[in-house]
Amino acid sequence: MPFIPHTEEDIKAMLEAIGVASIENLFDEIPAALRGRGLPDTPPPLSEMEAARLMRERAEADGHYLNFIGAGAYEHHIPAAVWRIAARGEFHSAYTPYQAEASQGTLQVLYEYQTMMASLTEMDVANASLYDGASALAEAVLMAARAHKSAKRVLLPATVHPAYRKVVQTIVRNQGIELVGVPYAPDTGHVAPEALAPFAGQDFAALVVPQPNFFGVLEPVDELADWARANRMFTIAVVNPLALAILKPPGEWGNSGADIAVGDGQPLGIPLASGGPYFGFMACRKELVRQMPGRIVGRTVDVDGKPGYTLTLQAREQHIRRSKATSNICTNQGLMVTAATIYMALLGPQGLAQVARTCHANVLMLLGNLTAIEGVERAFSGPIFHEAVLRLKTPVAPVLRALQAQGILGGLNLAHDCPELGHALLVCATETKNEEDLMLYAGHLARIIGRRFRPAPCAIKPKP
Amino acid sequence: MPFIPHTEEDIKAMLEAIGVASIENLFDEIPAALRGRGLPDTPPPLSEMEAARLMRERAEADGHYLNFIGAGAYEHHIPAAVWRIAARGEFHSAYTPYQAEASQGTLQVLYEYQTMMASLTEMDVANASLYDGASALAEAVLMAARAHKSAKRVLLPATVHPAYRKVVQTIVRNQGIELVGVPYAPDTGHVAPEALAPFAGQDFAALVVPQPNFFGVLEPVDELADWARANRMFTIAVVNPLALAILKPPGEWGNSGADIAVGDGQPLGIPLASGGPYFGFMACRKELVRQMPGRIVGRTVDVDGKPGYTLTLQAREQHIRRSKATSNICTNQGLMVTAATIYMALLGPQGLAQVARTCHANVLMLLGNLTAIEGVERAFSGPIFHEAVLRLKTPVAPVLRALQAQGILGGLNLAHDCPELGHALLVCATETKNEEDLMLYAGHLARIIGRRFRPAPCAIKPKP
Amino acid sequence: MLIFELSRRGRRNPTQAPAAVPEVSAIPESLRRSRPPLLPEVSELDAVRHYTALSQKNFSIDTHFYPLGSCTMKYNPRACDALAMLPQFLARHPAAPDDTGQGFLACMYELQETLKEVTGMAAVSLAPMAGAQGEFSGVAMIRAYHDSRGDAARTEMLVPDAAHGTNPASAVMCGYTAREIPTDRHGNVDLAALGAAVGSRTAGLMLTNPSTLGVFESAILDIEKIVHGAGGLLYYDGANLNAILGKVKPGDMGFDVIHLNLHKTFSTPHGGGGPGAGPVGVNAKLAPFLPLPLVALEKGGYRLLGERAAPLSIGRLSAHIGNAGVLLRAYVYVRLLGAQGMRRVGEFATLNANYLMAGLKKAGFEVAFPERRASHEFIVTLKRLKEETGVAAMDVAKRLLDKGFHAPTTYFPLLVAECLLIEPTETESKQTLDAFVAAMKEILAEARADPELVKKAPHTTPVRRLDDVRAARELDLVWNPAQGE
Amino acid sequence: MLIFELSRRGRRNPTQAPAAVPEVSAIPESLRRSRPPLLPEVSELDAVRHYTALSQKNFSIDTHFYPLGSCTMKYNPRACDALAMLPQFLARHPAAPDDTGQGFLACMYELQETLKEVTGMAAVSLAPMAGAQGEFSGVAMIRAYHDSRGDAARTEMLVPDAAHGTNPASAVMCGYTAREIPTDRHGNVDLAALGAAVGSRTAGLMLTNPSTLGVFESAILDIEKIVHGAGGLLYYDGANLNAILGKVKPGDMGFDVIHLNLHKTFSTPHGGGGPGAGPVGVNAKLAPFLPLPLVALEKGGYRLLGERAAPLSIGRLSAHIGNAGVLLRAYVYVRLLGAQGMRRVGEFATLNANYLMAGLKKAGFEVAFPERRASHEFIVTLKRLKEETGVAAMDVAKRLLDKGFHAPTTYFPLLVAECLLIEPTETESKQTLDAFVAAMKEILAEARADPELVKKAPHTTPVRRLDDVRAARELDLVWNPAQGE
Ligand SMILES: Cc1ncc(COP(=O)(O)O)c(C=O)c1O
Ligand SMILES: Cc1ncc(COP(=O)(O)O)c(C=O)c1O
Repeated sequence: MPFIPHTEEDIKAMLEAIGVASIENLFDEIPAALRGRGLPDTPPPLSEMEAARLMRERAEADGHYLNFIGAGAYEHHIPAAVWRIAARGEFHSAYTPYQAEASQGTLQVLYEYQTMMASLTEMDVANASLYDGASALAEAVLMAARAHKSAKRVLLPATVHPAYRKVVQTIVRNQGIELVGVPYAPDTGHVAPEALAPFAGQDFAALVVPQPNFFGVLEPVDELADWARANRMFTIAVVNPLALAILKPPGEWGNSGADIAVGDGQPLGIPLASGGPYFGFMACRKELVRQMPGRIVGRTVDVDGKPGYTLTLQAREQHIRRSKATSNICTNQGLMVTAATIYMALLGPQGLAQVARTCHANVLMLLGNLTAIEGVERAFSGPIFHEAVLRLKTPVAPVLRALQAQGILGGLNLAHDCPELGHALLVCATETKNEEDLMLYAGHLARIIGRRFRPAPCAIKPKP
Repeated sequence: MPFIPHTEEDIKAMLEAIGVASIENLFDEIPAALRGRGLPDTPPPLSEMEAARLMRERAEADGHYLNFIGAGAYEHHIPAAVWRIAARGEFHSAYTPYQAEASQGTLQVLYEYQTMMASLTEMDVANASLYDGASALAEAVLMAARAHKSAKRVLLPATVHPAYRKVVQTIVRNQGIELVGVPYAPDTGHVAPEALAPFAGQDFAALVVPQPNFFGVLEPVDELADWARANRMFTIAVVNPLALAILKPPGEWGNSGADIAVGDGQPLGIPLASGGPYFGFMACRKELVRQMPGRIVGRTVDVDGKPGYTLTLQAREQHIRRSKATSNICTNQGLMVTAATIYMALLGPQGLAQVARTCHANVLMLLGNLTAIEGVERAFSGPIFHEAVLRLKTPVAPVLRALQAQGILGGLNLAHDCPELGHALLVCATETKNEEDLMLYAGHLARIIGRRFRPAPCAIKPKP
Repeated sequence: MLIFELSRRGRRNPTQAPAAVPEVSAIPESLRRSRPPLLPEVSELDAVRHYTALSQKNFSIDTHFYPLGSCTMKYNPRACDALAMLPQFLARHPAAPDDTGQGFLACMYELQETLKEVTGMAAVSLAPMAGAQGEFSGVAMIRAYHDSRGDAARTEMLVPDAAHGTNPASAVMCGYTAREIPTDRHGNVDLAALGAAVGSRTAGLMLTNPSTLGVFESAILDIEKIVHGAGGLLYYDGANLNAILGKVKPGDMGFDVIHLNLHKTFSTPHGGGGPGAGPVGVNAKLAPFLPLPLVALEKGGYRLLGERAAPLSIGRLSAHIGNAGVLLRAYVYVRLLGAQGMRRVGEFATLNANYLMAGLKKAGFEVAFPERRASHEFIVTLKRLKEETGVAAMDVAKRLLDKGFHAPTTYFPLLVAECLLIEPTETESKQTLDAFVAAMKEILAEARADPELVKKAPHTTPVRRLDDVRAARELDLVWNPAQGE
Repeated sequence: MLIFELSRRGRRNPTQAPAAVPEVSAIPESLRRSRPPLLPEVSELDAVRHYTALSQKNFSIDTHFYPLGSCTMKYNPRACDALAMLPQFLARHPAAPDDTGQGFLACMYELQETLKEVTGMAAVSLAPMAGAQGEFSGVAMIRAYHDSRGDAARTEMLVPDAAHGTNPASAVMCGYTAREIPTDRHGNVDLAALGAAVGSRTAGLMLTNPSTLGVFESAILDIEKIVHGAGGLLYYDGANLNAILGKVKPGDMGFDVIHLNLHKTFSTPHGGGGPGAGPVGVNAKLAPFLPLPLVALEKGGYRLLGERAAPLSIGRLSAHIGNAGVLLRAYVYVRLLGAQGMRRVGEFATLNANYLMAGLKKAGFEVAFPERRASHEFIVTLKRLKEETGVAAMDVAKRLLDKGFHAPTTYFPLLVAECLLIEPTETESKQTLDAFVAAMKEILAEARADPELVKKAPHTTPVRRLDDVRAARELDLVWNPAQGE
């Protein structure tokens, strides 16, 4: 029996010890009408060998592409050591560390992770992770509303990833929180401080500030954070953690920093894998820690005074506080966080900065190559990290299809999410791309749209 | 510096502690003329990301084939758990268990492995593995010669894998041991007991008996072992360990069993991997244990009387006995043996027998399909396990090339190793093949040689 | 030792980073980071050795019997993992066109179909990323349903007092008031109290069945009538589905909405607390509200459906598709089991629980509901032991760690005093269960002979009993270089 | 607990076996097995838990500093492993045509070329499966060379007394008599004795340089002249190449034949004792004798060469190509390092050894050759400690285990009394070396204050000191169901 170790002899002895004649008898408290209707549409069991063959065929059918899509999930090199260690059975097949003494491995990893995230964001504290970046933002919005007390509205700029905005909407809607949009400047592609003026002095719980924003553009975070504080709102930063190796961390935005920082941890060693599992991170000011949802690990000592780690502040959580908990979230993404912690340890501050800088240099080179093609231009003038919006003269969909036929995923078509931008395409280049890849893309694009392609004169000098 | 953790500060402090000015000074006992000529032809370092890309491209270039080659290395399903556990750092990155107390994991695995191999072969004892099957056979020949004392000749039938015969030749030649061939019966494909008659009563140290033999055919092992014993020779069995799940084990051959059993452990959970690493196993009668080369693990007790495991009988080995050692072999194939032990534990006696039976049924079905094609026939009438020789009417090489173009590796061309067989092809089908695979092969073969293919009427009933 | 304490300034793993590139002149100074983050600077060997050593400080299914009630810690087949991590699956971008993921989407679609079959529901969405998010989605659908009918008066969600804390918390996340329903002395929902509580304000009832008390609500069909009769909907918390997998379908019991914990019943690895996956199933009338995306099979191809195809959906729960890799593992698991294998899960999980309960009874332990069958789990109460010896449930739990067993769930559900909620799962052998009973028996003897030994346990773990109060009072959540060890 | 003791008759993992098939009627009864082998019948969970637990009983590089002299236990990069195990590499059959393995063969060819460059030899064969098999091949080539010239009188192989035991054993495997050459008091080959030993019977000299005494034979050029002058050939045992990788080439020292231990210098995992790989390199005059197969680049394609292309070869050493997977790992390693990285290996291995030697000297330990530089390893002798306290080298080694360090090599080379051969390798940090010195210092103090504590060590390992004598006398090599635990 697959994964059931019982021998005939065992079963007999066990039934005898229980004092029943058959396993069926153990279900005798269940109304007979409900029992054993079978699973007629379920296929018969496969051996591992058969399953392997099936899955390998399916995986091969999915093929392999040269990918220039980013849009919230980024292709990075993951050192082989990361998953070799994270996949060790002792990490992989453990549950939430409820028995701290038997879970010091997981707990210490989480404490180290919290420290790393707090430091990347330069916030005071971090939790042990949430489901993903989008739901972490929703939790941050709820948290800001709880902490703010009076306001039930939150400013959510149009430069926040559209899927994040939808998720926030799904999650906060039923609690009567209103999300108010803020437009972006059509030239720079980021929120213009002027656009906030109409909201000044009003009762909002928070301003959400993405960095980089959905268009890959960098927001004027200092101004935005200062404006929010001046208007008695919390600043919620939504950041790419890898970018923080070189970008100003939320804790240092403006005169007094953001209040809550969230984001998706996927760039830190988590494979793309069609969308998950990833993990959401959340960090905040000390003063807000009791409003923070999710698990938190603390350092303490044992009866001998030896340092050790344990889940703490559980009084905020549902299994203790039930309907009065800060959130219903119970699970974290422990395994992903383990991988991310190992990833950050292997890269270190310099390594992470080199990855970030290489991404940046690569996207500039890509943009140089692509905008050297007639009829391809940048949509926005704002500074970017590793992603940017291009505008074409013709619809994007057929162009992407033609690129795909060449084995290239050329970026995300914005026709659906941002129709106001015209024929717009969001492209990304990470450190995984080399010069030939970037040239290959440009070469195919030029051919497809039937224009001449003049490679940029200097490799990493961007077109203004 | 790749894999070197030293910081500038460390280096300075270390040089100071040693009392030298530079690292270069540490090499001052080496004649200056010899030092630092550089490595001009060595390419510059790659990052892991670059290396991964290079290796992935190379792996993809090698592609993926539907494989019907056996000939000493067999494609089997390897449960995912096998290498997930064997690859754990504690097994993977340990050395030979010289410090027994710090190596009980490896040592107990080896003891369990020895037990499993002794039991599969039904021999008294087994060692902790040798390099591979072919070199294990060479060691067995040397061992028989040492134990026999008087004779320096060994009977090595033509049905032994040709590569094995070559390896034995390479290794025993310089010790003045003569290898004498024994022909096979051209009808059955195995050694006919009559063929041995000329050697009766002569001074040979051993008769080597392969089971199954190179042609996939089963040897009359009872007769051969009894003949050897009657003629004061040791019987050296060369066996496929997986086949032993259903075939008579060497320890039970004839009236008193073989004396030494060797073989390649690859079928027990080791990937094909272009030829290695695999492992050789060796088992023997109790009386011969002190002549057995290679490492051996024994069970003993610690000072508290607790059972534990340790390398034993080291007095036979080179690091103690030096020039008088039973062999120069020092290393075993510990990691492969770890995998094989886990493989055998996962399969169990029934699982292993089912794998073996499925191989057998598949090759019979394959042979049924292939010999249903006009111009394709079995070369031998002897019973087989999972491999057999086919005879075609035309040269094999172009046929195999045409199959390869269809993604099929159709078997091993015997033109080189056994020209006497005409257009002969050695084919194998393991449990990894399903009915469609077998039909696909037959369909393509029929088309290629331009003959009609009538599928066998009953799937697993063999053509006689 | 923390990884930060191993760090030395200037230590590098150049192999892991791209070659150095110039500073990022195209980013204005004011947007750049001025000092590096406090990440460790260690060698690859340091990191591997450190995290390998940490892993060894964990109990886990791969190393220990782990009878953590309500958590279904059973063997996670290695095949599920290996096959979900095939390189092409790992490499695929979530926003890549559907036609680049037909293999992946086929698995998702078939998983959706299997879950429908297994639960007896009309439609399933795989989107929720954990049980609690499944609950949220389910309750949000209930609300969307009532709202769609203009039935705005329903503001209360009924939740038995035995329910998992996520149930009332999820109800509140959806804007409901959670109203508790008491449990009767046999561990069932108190039908009279339920009858009294339902009414026009009732949005629904959230039920776990078998309940977290380890018994099956045998009056489930009565409950169904009461709730539906009052116009409420019935929510099934599927965290305990392992007890009845393949035997009984929530849909047949009359549930309108369910969530499943794939990381429990479908054996995806728990990973030290996650990730999980919490698909939701609904009957036909709630289907339009399912969270997005959904996987559809259209004209021979698989496609992700979004807002346009499902305008009434409660919406999205994650930036992409949810925990895809977890779903893939669950898919392989159901394929390895097949119908008969799934049926056996429920049977043998139940057999193991009842056998273990019988063994512990015989060893002198008091079970909470001795007159009832255990489902896949059951409760031992140590109230009397505590009174007699001062040894509490937590002490017994800690002492089990010394004996090489992970502790059962302690002090949950809250309504049974000094309780241990014990769930052996179907993948453990009789030998292991016998060894557990023997260990519990030893502890009972120790508690009587030498209570301090038990009260001071554990003695053999990497740290001994930790000071939780200090952890919460003197918050130390982030390492600070100044503080040292 | 042995896996056999967990076994229960009838326990199965059906997922791991193909569906049952009928008995094998086509195989005569007399050739079939009549009773099943004694393999364990356990569940997948049992097996995973058992072998996971066993793994945790090992010291390894991934968990401990492992300064095992002559074994070069350095960090095995995970990338080498992961990339050698790409599915296509693992799936390829060894007898598949060369054109199905151009990617694989390109790696083999480039590895061959790099090893030539690194060692300064004219040609390399990757065929040998371990160091000892490399030695065998090398000596066999020496013999083939002399034979090819009709020089049959050369029957002696000279081997320094400090040499690894495989050296004389390999010489004997090739039909030579091994003649020992003594070491002088500085750890060098005694030149006078060597001069006296060479002659027309001399087939060659096998030398490890740096030697197993941890010093470089600085008179290597004199040795070369003496041996070559007598018509002998010079064999280089490359097990210690780590000391001089990228700094000094054996070819430049005048060696005619060498072997390398890729599982040492090229950091392939040691796997609890193997597999290894022992490629051999030769100068031009020995090239025709190289073992098979060789990898050639011809007309833009890679090809394996066999007997027809190399009729004078000493032959084959394995059924296929040798330990291909080990070679692939080594290939990735050299690519990650590049020329400069390999040079640093020698430099930092030497720096670490000399630093550790200085630290231990300062801590009060006596080193065997205090006047010499350490190469990548060095020897501590505890002769005086033994005399003073009764604590032997083995006791110190065992006590190190308690302190979380694997022991150095003990009692090798045999000519230094109570010796520890210590090799830190370049991948360990100064902090680790300092911690090791501190532990050794503690042990020294313990040996003086409480010698029994050290003599009874280890105290914290899964078993304490094992009875080796009993192991050899009452041989128990195979578990027997009757014997129980
Ligand atoms: C009964 C019950 N319901 C709900 C949940 C919540 O599931 P999750 O942790 O996946 O959010 C749990 C998990 O422990 C549970 O046991
Ligand atoms: C100096 C020396 N030579 C030769 C060898 C033999 O190498 P292998 O174990 O790979 O056969 C060793 C291995 O320990 C060694 O240290």
